[in-house]
Amino acid sequence: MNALLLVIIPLVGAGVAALWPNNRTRPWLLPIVGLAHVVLTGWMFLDPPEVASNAWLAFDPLARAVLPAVSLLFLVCAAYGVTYLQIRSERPNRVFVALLLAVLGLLSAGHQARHLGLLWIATEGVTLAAVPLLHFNATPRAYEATWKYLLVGGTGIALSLLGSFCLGYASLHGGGGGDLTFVALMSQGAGLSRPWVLTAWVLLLVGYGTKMGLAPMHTWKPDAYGEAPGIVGAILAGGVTTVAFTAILRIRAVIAAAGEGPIADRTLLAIGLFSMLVAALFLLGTRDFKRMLAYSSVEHMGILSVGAALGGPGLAAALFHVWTNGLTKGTLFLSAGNIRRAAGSPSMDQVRGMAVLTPRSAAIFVTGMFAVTALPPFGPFFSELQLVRAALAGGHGTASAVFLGCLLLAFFGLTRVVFGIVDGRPRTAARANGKRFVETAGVIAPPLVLLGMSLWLGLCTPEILREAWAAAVAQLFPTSTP
Amino acid sequence: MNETLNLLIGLAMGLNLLALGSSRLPSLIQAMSFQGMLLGLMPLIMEHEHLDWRLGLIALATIAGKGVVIPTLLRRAMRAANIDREIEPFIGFVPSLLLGAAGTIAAVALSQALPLLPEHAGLLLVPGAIASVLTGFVLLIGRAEAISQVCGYLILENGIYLFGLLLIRSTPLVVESGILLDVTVGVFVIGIIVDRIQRAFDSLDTRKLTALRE
Amino acid sequence: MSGPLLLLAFVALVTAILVGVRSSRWWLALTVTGAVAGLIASLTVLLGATDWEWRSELTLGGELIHLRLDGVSALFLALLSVVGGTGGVYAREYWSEQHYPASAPRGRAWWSALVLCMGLVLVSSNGLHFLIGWELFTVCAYFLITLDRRRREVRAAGWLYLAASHAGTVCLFAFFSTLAARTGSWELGPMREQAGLAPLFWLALTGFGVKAGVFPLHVWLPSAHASAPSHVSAILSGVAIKMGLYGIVRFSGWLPVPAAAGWVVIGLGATSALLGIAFALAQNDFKRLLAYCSVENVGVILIGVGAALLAEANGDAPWGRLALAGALLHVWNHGAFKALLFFSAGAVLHATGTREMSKLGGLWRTMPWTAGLFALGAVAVSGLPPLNGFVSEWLVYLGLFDAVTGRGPAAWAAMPAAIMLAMTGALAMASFAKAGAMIFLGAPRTKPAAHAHECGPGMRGPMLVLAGLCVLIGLSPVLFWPAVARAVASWRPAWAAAEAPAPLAMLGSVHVVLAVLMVAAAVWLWRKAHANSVRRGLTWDCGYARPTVRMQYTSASFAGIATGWFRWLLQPERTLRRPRGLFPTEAIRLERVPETVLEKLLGPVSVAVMQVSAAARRLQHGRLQSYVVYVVAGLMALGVLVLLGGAP
Amino acid sequence: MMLMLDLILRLVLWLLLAPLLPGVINRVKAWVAGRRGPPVLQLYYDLARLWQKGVVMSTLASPGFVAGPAVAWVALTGAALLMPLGPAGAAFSFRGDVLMLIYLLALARFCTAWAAMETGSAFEGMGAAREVSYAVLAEAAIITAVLSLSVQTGSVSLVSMLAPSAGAGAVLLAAGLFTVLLAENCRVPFDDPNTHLELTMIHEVMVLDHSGPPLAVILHGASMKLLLFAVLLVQAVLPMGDMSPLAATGALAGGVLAVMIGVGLIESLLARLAFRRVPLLLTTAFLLCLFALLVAWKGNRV
Repeated sequence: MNALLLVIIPLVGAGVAALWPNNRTRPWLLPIVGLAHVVLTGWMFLDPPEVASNAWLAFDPLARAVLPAVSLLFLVCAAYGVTYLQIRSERPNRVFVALLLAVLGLLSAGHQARHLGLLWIATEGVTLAAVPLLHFNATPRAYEATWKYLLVGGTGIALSLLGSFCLGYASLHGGGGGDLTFVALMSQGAGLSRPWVLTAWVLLLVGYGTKMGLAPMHTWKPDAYGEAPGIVGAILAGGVTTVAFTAILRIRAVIAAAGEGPIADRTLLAIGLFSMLVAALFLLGTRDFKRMLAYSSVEHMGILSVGAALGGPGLAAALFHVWTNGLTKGTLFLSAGNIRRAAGSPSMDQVRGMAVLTPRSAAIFVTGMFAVTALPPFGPFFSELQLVRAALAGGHGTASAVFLGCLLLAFFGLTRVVFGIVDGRPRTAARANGKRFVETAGVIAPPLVLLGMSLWLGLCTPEILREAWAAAVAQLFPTSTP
Repeated sequence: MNETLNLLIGLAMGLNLLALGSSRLPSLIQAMSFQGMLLGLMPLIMEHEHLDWRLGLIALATIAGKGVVIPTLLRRAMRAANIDREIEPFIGFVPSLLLGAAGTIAAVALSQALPLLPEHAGLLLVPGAIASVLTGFVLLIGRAEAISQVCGYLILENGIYLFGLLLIRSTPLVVESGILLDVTVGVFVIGIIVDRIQRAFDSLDTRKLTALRE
Repeated sequence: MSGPLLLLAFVALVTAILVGVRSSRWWLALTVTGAVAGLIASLTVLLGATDWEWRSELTLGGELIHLRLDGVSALFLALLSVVGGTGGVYAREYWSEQHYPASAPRGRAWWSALVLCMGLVLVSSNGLHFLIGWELFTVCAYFLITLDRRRREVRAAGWLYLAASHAGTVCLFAFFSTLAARTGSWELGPMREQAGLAPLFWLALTGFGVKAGVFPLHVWLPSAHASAPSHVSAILSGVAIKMGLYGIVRFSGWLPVPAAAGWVVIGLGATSALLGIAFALAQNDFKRLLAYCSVENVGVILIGVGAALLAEANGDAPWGRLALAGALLHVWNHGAFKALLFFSAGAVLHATGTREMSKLGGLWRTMPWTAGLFALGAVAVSGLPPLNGFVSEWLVYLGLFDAVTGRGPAAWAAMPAAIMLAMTGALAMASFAKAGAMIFLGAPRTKPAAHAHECGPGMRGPMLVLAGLCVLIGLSPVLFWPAVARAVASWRPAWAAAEAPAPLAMLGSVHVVLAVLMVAAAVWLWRKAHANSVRRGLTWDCGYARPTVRMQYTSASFAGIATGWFRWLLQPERTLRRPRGLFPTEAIRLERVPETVLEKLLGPVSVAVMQVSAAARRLQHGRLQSYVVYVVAGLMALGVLVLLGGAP
Repeated sequence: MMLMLDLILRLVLWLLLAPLLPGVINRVKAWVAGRRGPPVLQLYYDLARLWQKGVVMSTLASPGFVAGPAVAWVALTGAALLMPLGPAGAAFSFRGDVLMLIYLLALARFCTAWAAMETGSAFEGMGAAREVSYAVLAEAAIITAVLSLSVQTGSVSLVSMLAPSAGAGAVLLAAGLFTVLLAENCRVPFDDPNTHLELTMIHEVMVLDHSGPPLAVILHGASMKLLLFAVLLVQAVLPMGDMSPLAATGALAGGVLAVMIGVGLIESLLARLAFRRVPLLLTTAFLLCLFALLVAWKGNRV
């Protein structure tokens, strides 16, 4: 029931927002609903409800291991959103607020979906609901970005639907009832017909990989993140990608149950490393600090899928990384949003000396950059180290070498861009613009809070979180866990 | 009944080729929408023993959506942008025709590799689906006009729908209608964006949509 | 005893970081307190018999905190405390509020943070915490190097440092996580019995070698040391690069090492020593010269360590103990005199605003203290008796000679090492004769040099302390032997031996005698000269009518002969404009020595990488159609991968 | 008491005998050239005269200008006391004293170079540059020679190193050390102590601006250095240990004399080398010592 509530509350909120008359007070719905969502999630996190095995929508261990992170991220972004929408008061925000809340609801649905079809519906729903958020700025560039997001993402999502059908048919052909709940599919296990399972795996991996933004299906990402408001970018990077990742995890479990685990892991490892490599190469050259964030996100999606490919310990590390990366990315997106707004351009050819114009945001941005490039004591350091350790323990020497090499290249790229815009003396044009942008608590506190959370996650990871991740691992590897 | 079904599927595959070969957008949309209607009919034929209201509902929705609503949307956009033909596609019409044909053959070949249940063995569903998906991809890749790309995307979805028919018995109504809903909404959204682009760039030529790049 | 002191140091430094931004007085008091506490703590361990160890129930990053201060780490901690404290005092005047209102407060906070983090590295006995401390101190050092961020050159140097360090850190990532994966825990400690871990040594050597500035990996070092504020250069060169050495010493002591380790390390050491000093001699920027000299000294230390490893491989031959003791003592010595030299370099920079020796000269007149202290440092760094540099090099020599007379296979490493060490010594002497002469002697070459001013007591004090340390170690090495012996013992228990090697006492007394005689003789001769009448006049110079300032020998020409022998490596770039016509107006001869490894080796590589990246970025050209193609391509690739079932 | 006496005797010996050597060399040269030449004791007269003279100092020079020579002189004296004298052994002897000896010579070099740079004169800069640069090769040669000695004797202290003969490698070692001697003491073919073409000189040019007592100290130090090398060479080659004290003393004295005569002959027969040839010759010396080392290594391989 509560599982359903997690979906319904935001959707209701969305409805209210759609009807709410006042453009100035409407944004407050965001933090209110977000808070409610966090409270409910937190409560369910602390005492996890019984999960009926045939339930389609349930707060199962995997959801428990991931959804709270998304919920927290959303709450902070919502708080930021209030100030942001006040700054952007010239634009009507009815659609924006309503759909942002809808996205939250659908995200909750997607994380908790235990049925392949339902999962697909939720993901597609998120994809569509995000569209108006992307072109909130209503510039031609924004529309172009949305168009690409829609068609590339749509193609991907279509393929994943095809994949879902294939999996269903695999179950039919294997003599099952074609029941698309993961429990049923896993229990059918080796009974699934092999060719269909493999076809399904490829289609689903590409499909959900597109949503996740794995190379080479990542092409929509820099455009979308580059043109969307920072808050949307944060939620896309921290929430939507996570849904896709959990989807892949659930499916991978089915494939493993069907006895094709090794192949699935190989493909995951390959595509993960490839994504990291591509992202690193793009980071080395890109000159736009919002697109930079997109590529960095591609890199971290690669890290996640590498982690997923490494079995138990790697998966635990990957779930850890979902949290740390999500929160740290949030910091970066929000502070980058401030800088973008103050500087009036996202390109390091125009932007210089932000340390002078927006000292606080610049400081947060730099710190966040160090955090996301695995500088202790921030979260990503611990999750990535744990991941490397898992890889080495699993005997993936070359893989970890490539992994670390890509991290290094990415570090070069990120530092280049970030210091490029922070240092130096600001352009006079930017000065005028920067005067207009005031670093109020409303735009500084949220990224700072996220940074703090990332720090806290790293330094003293709560035991209960580790347990949650372990439980999720146990759910996805029923055999391999003692 | 398999014969009738296969006939329809064959027809759909033929429409794919038509869509690939036609330079005029109206005929492309025409083909696409007709294909949509055919798909709408198929479940009725497959399940003709025990028809019930839900099947009817789905069929109706499909026909209405794929066959009527969406095409009208696209036609509107087309008129607004006053274009009626694909000027210079990335892949010419003859090549894309050949590609489509090759795709169809490949589809038949591929479908041999995938084992089917006896009751589906005689059906052209799988090759038909694959063929449409491939067609969709060719259109997405080969066409420069936004509208023809949308058509390509829709044909791709038709292919998937075609495949979905294999599961028509097993998948519960909620799921199917949900999927259907999503797809329709998706197309609506695409339609809206096409319209916005038309306003922002007053053209639907995707060659103009290359501002975002490294 | 050590525990409370270390806690005190910790608290003091943390508060120093917090108050540093506001008040410089409190900051100084706290930092010095922390340094003194750290020094006493490390000395109690070094002079006592037992290690200090503390296992806590607190966890950090999911790992129980486990601190340990044994001989080796205490040795480095003592050095850190001395340089950290003196540097703090120096910084208060050198990087003062009125000169750098913007960056001075930041600088204070970062300084304490740097000292604190390096201390954490030294005491932490858990791989995870070691890495945390390591990365943090790297970043602190970065922000200290780039204190003066407005200057592009500084930023570039800082970035190079950051990038290189991160490359090293990545190796350490691999090293520690493999260690953790193999042993099943992040705990560090003696684990020589697990022979399987031996290959990890190479990872450690690379990772720590970058930080230590071992020759081919030293690329970040010169520019960082040159463009950092001088007190930062001092702690970088005096302590930070020693952290790399600490890592090498520490883990070659705790982990089993591969058979080839000794050979490789001694080889690296000899190369770094000789080539490093060759580069130093060629420099015109005196801070670069000092930086390259650090590469040399790291080489000397590594020669000692390598010899120790060889000795150990030959069944704990006793000469290993001498070599290692020499190396560890040299860690202290280099810390002391290099910090002293960088401080005096800072004073010169502060007074004249230039780092180019060809623009200085004759400073002894305006800044006698600095000149004298620099001269002392120069004698020490050239390893000349009776100062500390000689003592440690002498120990290393003894180790090598015993290896040779021992006639093991190790002799074949020791003989070339000894010869290269001798050449290194001579080159070091040449470099510092040049540096001292160009900066302080002769006539001022430019106006700023002519109007220099002596530094204040705040900067002179620290210099005097360090100079005193150099003299003390030189004159009575026996005093310091127990500490070094303790460190050696905790590196290799088999070499535990309290009593000093007999000649050390002898050496000390000879040094004292010599020192006294030298001072006496100098005074006496001075008196005698004046008794006979002293007439001051123009430099005679074989009767030049009016010798001008520009006639003086320049640094390039001074180094010309020796650098000529290393042209293959230094590849100096000359621009020459000969005098033309009957009445030639101008003739120019410029010589620039490039960063060979960086410009000739890494440059092309990075260009290639950037080309690949540019090619990749061309794929993101904005055409949706091809994006769909990529999706299809991905689909097919994965399909193939699945069909083949092949590994990536 | 005894020790004190011994020490004083040595000092007297070293300080008084040293200035004799240049005289001897000049004698030999004069004899070869068929001139009368200066008296053997010429240097003593010069030193005495200089000691009384006043000093002319460049306005640029710092106190280091005077301190340098003094320190150098002390360093050389110290080195001399470390050097064993045949049967009499050394004043101070400990493991590794040989290294101290080498580094004391280096210290002396550093101080002379420093003092030379004091005046900011181009010529003296030139000289100092040459001095410190050639020292690199010279020290390599010396350390190699020392290595070969200690390989042979298995010891690192001069007394026991110099006792036996250099054995098979003796000739190589002698040649090598002799070359180093010539270089280190600025004799032909490396340098020409009695030209006045400043451009061509090393040592002489460094002391151009010195005068009075400091110059005296420098000159005396130089002569002691010469003696030091001669003694080292002789003892390295001859089997001092196996001789009776008397014979040993005789051999030592004779050897030193022979070396001086050799130097004199070379100076009269050879011309100075062009400077770019100098490194070549020094490298040859280094290689000679290296071969000596290898021979020693093979030599008493048991």
